[in-house]
Amino acid sequence: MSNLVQIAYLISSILFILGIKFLGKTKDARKGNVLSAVGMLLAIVATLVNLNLATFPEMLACVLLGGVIGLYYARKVEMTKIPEMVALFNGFGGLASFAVALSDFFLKSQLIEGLDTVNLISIILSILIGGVTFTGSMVAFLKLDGKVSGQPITFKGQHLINLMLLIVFVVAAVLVFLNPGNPLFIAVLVVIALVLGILTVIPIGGADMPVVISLLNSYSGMAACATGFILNNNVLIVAGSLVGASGIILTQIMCKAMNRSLVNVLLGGFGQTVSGPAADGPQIVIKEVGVEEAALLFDSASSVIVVPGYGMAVAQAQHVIRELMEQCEKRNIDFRFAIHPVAGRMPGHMNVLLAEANISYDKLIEMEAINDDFSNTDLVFVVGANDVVNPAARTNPASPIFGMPILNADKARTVIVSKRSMGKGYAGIENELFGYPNCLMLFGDAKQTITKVVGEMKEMS
Amino acid sequence: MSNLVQIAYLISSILFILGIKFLGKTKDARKGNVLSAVGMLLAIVATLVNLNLATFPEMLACVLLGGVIGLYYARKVEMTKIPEMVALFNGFGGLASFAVALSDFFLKSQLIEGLDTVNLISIILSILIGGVTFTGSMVAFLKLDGKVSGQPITFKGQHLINLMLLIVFVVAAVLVFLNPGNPLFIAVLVVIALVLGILTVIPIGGADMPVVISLLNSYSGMAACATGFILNNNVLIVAGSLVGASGIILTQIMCKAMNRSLVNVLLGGFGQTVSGPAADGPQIVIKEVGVEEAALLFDSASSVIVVPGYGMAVAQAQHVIRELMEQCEKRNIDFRFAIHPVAGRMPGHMNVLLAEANISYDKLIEMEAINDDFSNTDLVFVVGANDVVNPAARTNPASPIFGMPILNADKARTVIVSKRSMGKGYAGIENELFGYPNCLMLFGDAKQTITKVVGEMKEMS
Amino acid sequence: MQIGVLKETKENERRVALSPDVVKLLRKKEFEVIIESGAGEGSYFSDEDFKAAGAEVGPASAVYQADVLLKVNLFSLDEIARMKEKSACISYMYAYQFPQIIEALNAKSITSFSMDAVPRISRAQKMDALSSQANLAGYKAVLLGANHLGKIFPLMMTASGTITPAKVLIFGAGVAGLQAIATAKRLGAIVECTDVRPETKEQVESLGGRFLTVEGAEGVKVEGGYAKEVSAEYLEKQQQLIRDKIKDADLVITTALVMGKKSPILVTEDMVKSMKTGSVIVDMAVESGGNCALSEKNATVVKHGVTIIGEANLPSLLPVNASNLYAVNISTLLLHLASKNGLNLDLEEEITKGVLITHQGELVHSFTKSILNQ
Amino acid sequence: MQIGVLKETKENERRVALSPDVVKLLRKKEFEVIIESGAGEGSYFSDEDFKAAGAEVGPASAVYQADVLLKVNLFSLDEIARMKEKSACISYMYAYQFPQIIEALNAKSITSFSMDAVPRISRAQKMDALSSQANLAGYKAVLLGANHLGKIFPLMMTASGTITPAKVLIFGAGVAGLQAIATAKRLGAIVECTDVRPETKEQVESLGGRFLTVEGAEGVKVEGGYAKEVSAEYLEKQQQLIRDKIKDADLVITTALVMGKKSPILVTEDMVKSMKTGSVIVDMAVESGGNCALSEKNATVVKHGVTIIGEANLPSLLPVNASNLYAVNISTLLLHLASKNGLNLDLEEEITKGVLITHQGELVHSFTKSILNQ
Amino acid sequence: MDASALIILIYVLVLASYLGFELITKVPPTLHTPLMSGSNAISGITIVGALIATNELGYSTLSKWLGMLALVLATINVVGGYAVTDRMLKMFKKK
Amino acid sequence: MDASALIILIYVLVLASYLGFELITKVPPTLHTPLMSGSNAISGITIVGALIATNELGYSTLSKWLGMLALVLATINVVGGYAVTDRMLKMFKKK
Ligand SMILES: NC(=O)c1ccc[n+]([C@@H]2O[C@H](COP(=O)([O-])OP(=O)(O)OC[C@H]3O[C@@H](n4cnc5c(N)ncnc54)[C@H](OP(=O)(O)O)[C@@H]3O)[C@@H](O)[C@H]2O)c1
Ligand SMILES: NC(=O)c1ccc[n+]([C@@H]2O[C@H](COP(=O)([O-])OP(=O)(O)OC[C@H]3O[C@@H](n4cnc5c(N)ncnc54)[C@H](OP(=O)(O)O)[C@@H]3O)[C@@H](O)[C@H]2O)c1
Ligand SMILES: NC(=O)c1ccc[n+]([C@@H]2O[C@H](COP(=O)([O-])OP(=O)(O)OC[C@H]3O[C@@H](n4cnc5c(N)ncnc54)[C@H](O)[C@@H]3O)[C@@H](O)[C@H]2O)c1
Ligand SMILES: NC(=O)c1ccc[n+]([C@@H]2O[C@H](COP(=O)([O-])OP(=O)(O)OC[C@H]3O[C@@H](n4cnc5c(N)ncnc54)[C@H](O)[C@@H]3O)[C@@H](O)[C@H]2O)c1
Repeated sequence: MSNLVQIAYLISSILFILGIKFLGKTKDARKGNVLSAVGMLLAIVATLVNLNLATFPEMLACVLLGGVIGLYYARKVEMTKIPEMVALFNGFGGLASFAVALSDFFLKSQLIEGLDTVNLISIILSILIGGVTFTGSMVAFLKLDGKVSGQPITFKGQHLINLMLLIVFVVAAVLVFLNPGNPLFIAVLVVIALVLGILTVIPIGGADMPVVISLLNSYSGMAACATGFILNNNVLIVAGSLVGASGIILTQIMCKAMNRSLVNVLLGGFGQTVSGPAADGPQIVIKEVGVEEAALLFDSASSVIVVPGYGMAVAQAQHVIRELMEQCEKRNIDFRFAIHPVAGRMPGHMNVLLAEANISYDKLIEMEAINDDFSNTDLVFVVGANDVVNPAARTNPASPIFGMPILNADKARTVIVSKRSMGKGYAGIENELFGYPNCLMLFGDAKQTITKVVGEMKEMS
Repeated sequence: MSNLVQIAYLISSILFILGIKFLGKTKDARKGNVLSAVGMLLAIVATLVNLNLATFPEMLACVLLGGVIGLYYARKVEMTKIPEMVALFNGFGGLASFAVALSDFFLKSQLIEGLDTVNLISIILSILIGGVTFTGSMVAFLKLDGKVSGQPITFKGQHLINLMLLIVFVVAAVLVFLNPGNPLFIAVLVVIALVLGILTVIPIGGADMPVVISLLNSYSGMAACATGFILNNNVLIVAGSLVGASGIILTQIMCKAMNRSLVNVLLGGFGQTVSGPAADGPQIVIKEVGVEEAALLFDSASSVIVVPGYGMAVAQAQHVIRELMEQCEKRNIDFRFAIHPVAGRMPGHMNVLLAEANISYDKLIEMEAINDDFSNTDLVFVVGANDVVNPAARTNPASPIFGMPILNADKARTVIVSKRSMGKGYAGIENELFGYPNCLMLFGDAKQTITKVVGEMKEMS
Repeated sequence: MQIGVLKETKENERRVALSPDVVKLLRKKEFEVIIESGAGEGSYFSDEDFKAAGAEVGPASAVYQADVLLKVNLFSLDEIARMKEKSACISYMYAYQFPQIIEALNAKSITSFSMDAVPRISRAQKMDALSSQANLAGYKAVLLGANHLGKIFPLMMTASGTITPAKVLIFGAGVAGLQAIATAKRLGAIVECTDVRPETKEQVESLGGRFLTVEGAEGVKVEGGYAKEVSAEYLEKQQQLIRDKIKDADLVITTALVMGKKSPILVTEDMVKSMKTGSVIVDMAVESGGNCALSEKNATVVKHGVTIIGEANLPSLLPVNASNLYAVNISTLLLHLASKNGLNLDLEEEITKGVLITHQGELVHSFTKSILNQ
Repeated sequence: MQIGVLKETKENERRVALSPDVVKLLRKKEFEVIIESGAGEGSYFSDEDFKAAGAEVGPASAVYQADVLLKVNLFSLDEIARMKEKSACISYMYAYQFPQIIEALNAKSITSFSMDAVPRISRAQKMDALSSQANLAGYKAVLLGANHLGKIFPLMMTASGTITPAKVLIFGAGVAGLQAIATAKRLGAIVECTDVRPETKEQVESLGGRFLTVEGAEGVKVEGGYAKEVSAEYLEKQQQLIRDKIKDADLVITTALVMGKKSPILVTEDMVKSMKTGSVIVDMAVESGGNCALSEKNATVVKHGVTIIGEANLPSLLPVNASNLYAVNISTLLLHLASKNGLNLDLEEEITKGVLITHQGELVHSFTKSILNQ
Repeated sequence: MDASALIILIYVLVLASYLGFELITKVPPTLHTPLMSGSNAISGITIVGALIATNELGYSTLSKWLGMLALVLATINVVGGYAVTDRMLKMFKKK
Repeated sequence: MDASALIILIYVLVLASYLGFELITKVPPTLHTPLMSGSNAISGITIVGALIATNELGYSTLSKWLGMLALVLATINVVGGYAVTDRMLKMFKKK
């Protein structure tokens, strides 16, 4: 390889590193993606420079074909289907590594010098990881897409079968070593890798899929890394191991955010969505939000209305809400409170508490005065309020609060609701606001969670 | 080099990385130091394995000599002299790299294959960086040790001279390239490198020395790295570049903590200590503390007494002090308030404010009841109080507050005082408590600085 | 439809049933309003204010010609005598206590609505005068008590010594009790509260008060938010708890009501004796018999060194706020019951059913009937 | 040395010069204490309490035999007539207002000390009864005012409408003014304050109040913490500012004193007329002439619809705290002046020089002399 | 490959992996999906391997066909991955 | 040294430097001194170079003398550096 190519590889490795670094920061994420794309282009061009141009037509055809397909799907896919798309692309990446490994195997096994130990180990690893990545990603894709039930599919002896397959794989791998010429053993490896991918993903439930995809993503990085060892190529190793390692960490972070352990996720059978529909009433499907994301939502809002309720009083969260206000005002975010006339348990309950927290009177707006402003508001933060923002009061004549005027929190662009659980309010009825598409639940004691949100915001600035 | 040695080098590289990582965390710092020491030992042993044992006696002698000297000084030095010691050791490290480079130069220039470009460049860099590190560190050592005035020494045309020396260095370096056999040019390089080290450090003032040492430390890493290129040795490169890069970042962090820019420090002439003695009254020499360190002091205390004063009222810091209390109580730190009867500007001023912040009455202790407890208290936090903790009331019959009973804040193990400046209190007199050895000043508006301290504490947990 | 507002005749009553702001609102809905001259004086609303708002101001005789008469307090027999046949009236009534008034109303076939009977459902919150007035009363009780107390509420550490905070003990965490907690707490007192309903614990604590739990708090029936019946055993235990706590209290405020019944005696003479000289009791239940054995209605007495305040009409001491809120309550109810063309009753509707006492010469209110038939 | 405490004779005075706690302290220092029977009643200290603390309790005649007599209020001519020759006495005196008292004291060669003359230096803070009593008065003024006001202080958003917060306007940010700010603020009012001394701005804001600055606030002389002299131009501008602000105020509290002078009139009759009906003024300067033109000493009057409270002795309405603090103040001064063997005066010492009015038949207090010689 | 070359590759592997670990700590959850998608695109670097595998003259060999398959798939991964990540991040900006 | 070997060394250099940057962010100021001292000890890795330089048979050459000088100095740096860092950190624990 020419030195220039090597230097180009070095530069693209650096670009990948910077790309990943930036992707982890809200502000720079897009720049990060561009950087790593430039790194990729550089790596491709450098590779081409070194290659025999005679095969250029085929390569061009392949690249064009792949490029068009990739671009088409990337453009067309609905935003909600992005996880599926990532799974699909990831599977293709895994399959590509798998194919390169096989290709190299067949090529080298025909050459005189043959395959050395490092080559063989790398090829076998590449087949295993690439194969698992491929079929695993496909199953994940089908589950997410709804083509296959999102429910975990479990059966007895599942783990035993996986273990046995692995043992067979190892035996076949040893046989390949001893007899590299025999394609049968390679075929066994191929089949087992593909089957393992399927078996490891089917027992995992729909809600856990993002974690699985992240893990498979990490695998595809490792597969690329193994390919790098096959081809003795640094940029593959750097990029592959970067993705491999960051993917594993990311997987763990995601598990933690879901309060699950990785083992727990992988062993499967737990993946039901969190949701607290009562036995009566309609099924409300909710979206949860974490404190970090909540902090980001505040950070990016330009207007915020807080709707305090009895839960704020119970949690004694008024002081920390004042801190939240200070953080927002530091960012020039318009910050007000919408006081429902019967919020809390006594007339003026919210007033007493907010005054105690030294929140100036002119931030507190009566219901009538603020109700029209909700639709122009980026973010409504409902703190321990329930009945006073329950749309049932407008729509459901059967509900005990029908006819009570409520705060139009649901009209805002985004609503975050801080409460401990799906527990009901004073009136004892379900609140369908919690299931609205623009509503995110921030579960936990209001004081504790908001303290964390404020902490995150302080770090951001 | 045998593969085993290479693997040993790889492992010691990893140990260095982990060592540096752990050194950055309060809890693990000591473990980190041990890890990196083990890495060093491994690297030395691996190197020895590969070497010709015939020279073992000389090597043993050298190592023993160096080891004894190093250990002796490390044991003997007073804790207050550690910065000097680090500077000294660092200079030795630089000189070692410098010597290795020269040695290699003379060795290779006698060999048939001679010096290739990479070798030569590495050697020249090693001489430059190693030389600067050596003499620079020596000057820093002398300044810190008081053997040479700590004051910045500046003269006209300083920067011009440095520039010219650099140009001469480059010219000489080119000449070395053209005529590697001529030791004259090498001699020129050596001299210039050593002189440059002196010239760059003398204009820097005593207070900035820690920054300079950190920078020189980074240089010595780079010198080791250059040596690695000379010897084609990975562990030198990894360790050297780790130290080089982390040293630079550390230098910048330190500059930021001092509110200085690196350029500002290096150009010199600014290095006076901060202190705010008024024109009248005795010179009070104070020690400042930063928010991070203040947070660490809270974190490690087991009992804290807050002494609020009028400044707390002015800053409206009562709410954030309650947060501080929450942080401390989470750590099981005993946390109380000592209320001086005339703190503030009206009877009960502090009571009103602390009640507003919802601090329960039983945390507030009267002066008489708490005054004996100060001597058993780890940390007293004086927030915007001044006269009520002024020891002059006990000792100085001429002072207008003489005879007023005061809070014995000065009796505590450590005192942190939060105020904006060295401004006086109601009585208009100096407070010599601020100059006591156990007293640290945390300057800035009380609300703002305490908010930051609380932020730091939240991050720690 | 013409709405008439009479001047209150009860002694010390400073409220009025409508405020100028609310008159404006009613005028916008095309109701006619006539106010008795001087009716707003006690609340600092002048006749001019009312005129400016669009009301007619006239003598009582003119007001009696209105289709519906509004008052705060119950209409007296004299007043009923001056009312038109088949007209309507709204006020507090506590009808189960006054059978002769019901008879008088029925004799004239007057349709009467009682403000104290508004059902406590979410929809009716804006008409709930009990809540709006109790809220003000809770605030006022603390101020009155604090004013009679020989010490200050907050803790104060001063050069001349430390003043310990006052201890306030509150019975009943209903609307008035909660507001009393909030107000006493604001002023810096240490506040403790007890109630028979266990869910009030959280509410008390949400306001920074300490809740005193009666061990084994079973045997309390709660219905529609009201405490209904309390077992003898419970009362016994409660008494013990109170006995322990009341000795240290500086200010005691009692708000315990049981709807339709005489209020329970929570503070006995013995307990009063055990209290510190100079301490104060505000008995907010004095109207319905009192929670303190020694309290006297509409009088402040000192017994065993303890000042006992039996002010029966606390909201009237905050006439501006009280009238403003009452006016909103009564007008909201009125708008629910009537259009500009006259009453428009749906006898099956929950609120109407709740507030309607007499109609077409008959007592129709079931709760009142049930009490009177006992 | 025997200390005697007389029962206060001034009307409505409920304080007493010593408290049982302080008696205990004096007994520990081997002073003898005799208290007139019933002296502590107004502050809820019984004779038994005093006896338990180690005091003797006896009739007035016995008390007059003591070496030093303590009181809160100035000794009257009658009382002086009953005092021993060459004995000593401590109380509030405002001696420059009462030359005939000085003569009477001198006639009997009584050594007298005035509590209102304690210098305001750090060392003397524990003897500073002006501060300790003003502090209580500031709290009480707000409570009195709030109690007379027809509305509540805090903002409240309720189902029956929003109650806007009360506006409180305070004149003078001395000790009383600051405590009034704190108390009104606690209760939820919007508080504004004005003072001639510019440094009070920061102090007012430190308590959450808004400071009203008089533009061009020069021409104010401040001496030893007291406002001394205010230029006519300044007063003019201040008047204008007040005129603008007072129209919206619900409660006005005036505390502006100028030492040794009649208090400045800050609220004129015109201004009172411009105020809202039902609003309240508490004139805390009424004793020294009043800050409000219409206030009457020791009376609550309603003028132009505004309630004007002229309570001259606010601390006495908080007798428990007031007596406790005053007792600390007076005993600390006494301990400064005397040992158990008798008075022990260092006539050059700052505090002694500050408080000593008459001594050995002569008026020795320079400030009093300077005023009387004018 | 000789062992010393392997060791140096392992150096690179170790350093890059550690760097990967260090880089992804405290990423806010909102960025999980784009980060996943973006790093997924990077893992398409295997395209370099695919190019090399395809670079064999003549059409017949199995390994060449496999290489071409790999090339198509890797290109989809790379192009699609970057494009979809960018779309996602664009959406973020607007918010 | 040939260029491709150099490039691989540069790979190592770049990755290690970046790692160094990443590792030292947000170190609390109390740890500045020990961290400085600890990494100073690591920079004594030049001892490996000194050992190699000393490993020449015979006593006469300049380069050997230089190597020995380097070895003494580097050993001081290493031994002294680690020891003093440890002392410092021990003190921290106690606090
Ligand atoms: N204002 C009055 O005068 C008055 C008087 C009586 C009744 N009411 C009635 O009370 C209701 C008031 O409505 P609202 O929206 O204020 O309250 P709400 O409907 O009672 O809801 C309060 C919510 O707060 C949550 N919560 C409780 N503790 C919490 C904590 N520590 N942290 C976070 N969340 C917590 C609860 O959910 P989780 O359990 O899931 O956390 C609950 O759903 C109305 O129905 C009104 O009619 C009002
Ligand atoms: N309690 C009473 O009744 C009463 C009445 C009148 C007078 N006094 C007198 O007032 C004094 C009270 O003593 P004290 O210790 O409470 O107060 P102090 O001695 O007046 O000192 C207050 C300190 O707070 C600092 N400060 C001001 N604003 C600040 C801010 N925003 N953040 C941080 N610090 C701030 C000031 O220093 P910087 O400017 O450097 O920040 C000042 O030194 C005594 O001398 C007492 O005699 C008391
Ligand atoms: N949903 C609504 O619209 C609405 C509106 C207003 C009030 N409410 C609720 O109605 C309830 C009653 O409010 P209220 O203020 O009219 O109550 P109330 O005036 O009838 O009684 C006052 C309090 O005294 C308590 N009490 C009774 N007997 C007692 C005893 N022996 N010892 C101690 N305490 C005793 C009661 O439990 C009650 O809390 C409250 O919970 C209130 O929140 C609901
Ligand atoms: N250092 C100490 O020991 C100590 C002790 C107590 C008080 N002080 C200080 O003494 C000062 C006086 O306190 P005080 O309460 O006895 O004062 P005061 O009772 O004499 O006067 C009350 C306030 O009225 C203000 N005032 C006077 N004329 C005015 C006018 N025309 N308009 C508006 N305001 C006017 C004064 O400035 C003062 O703030 C305060 O600053 C207090 O902090 C100091």
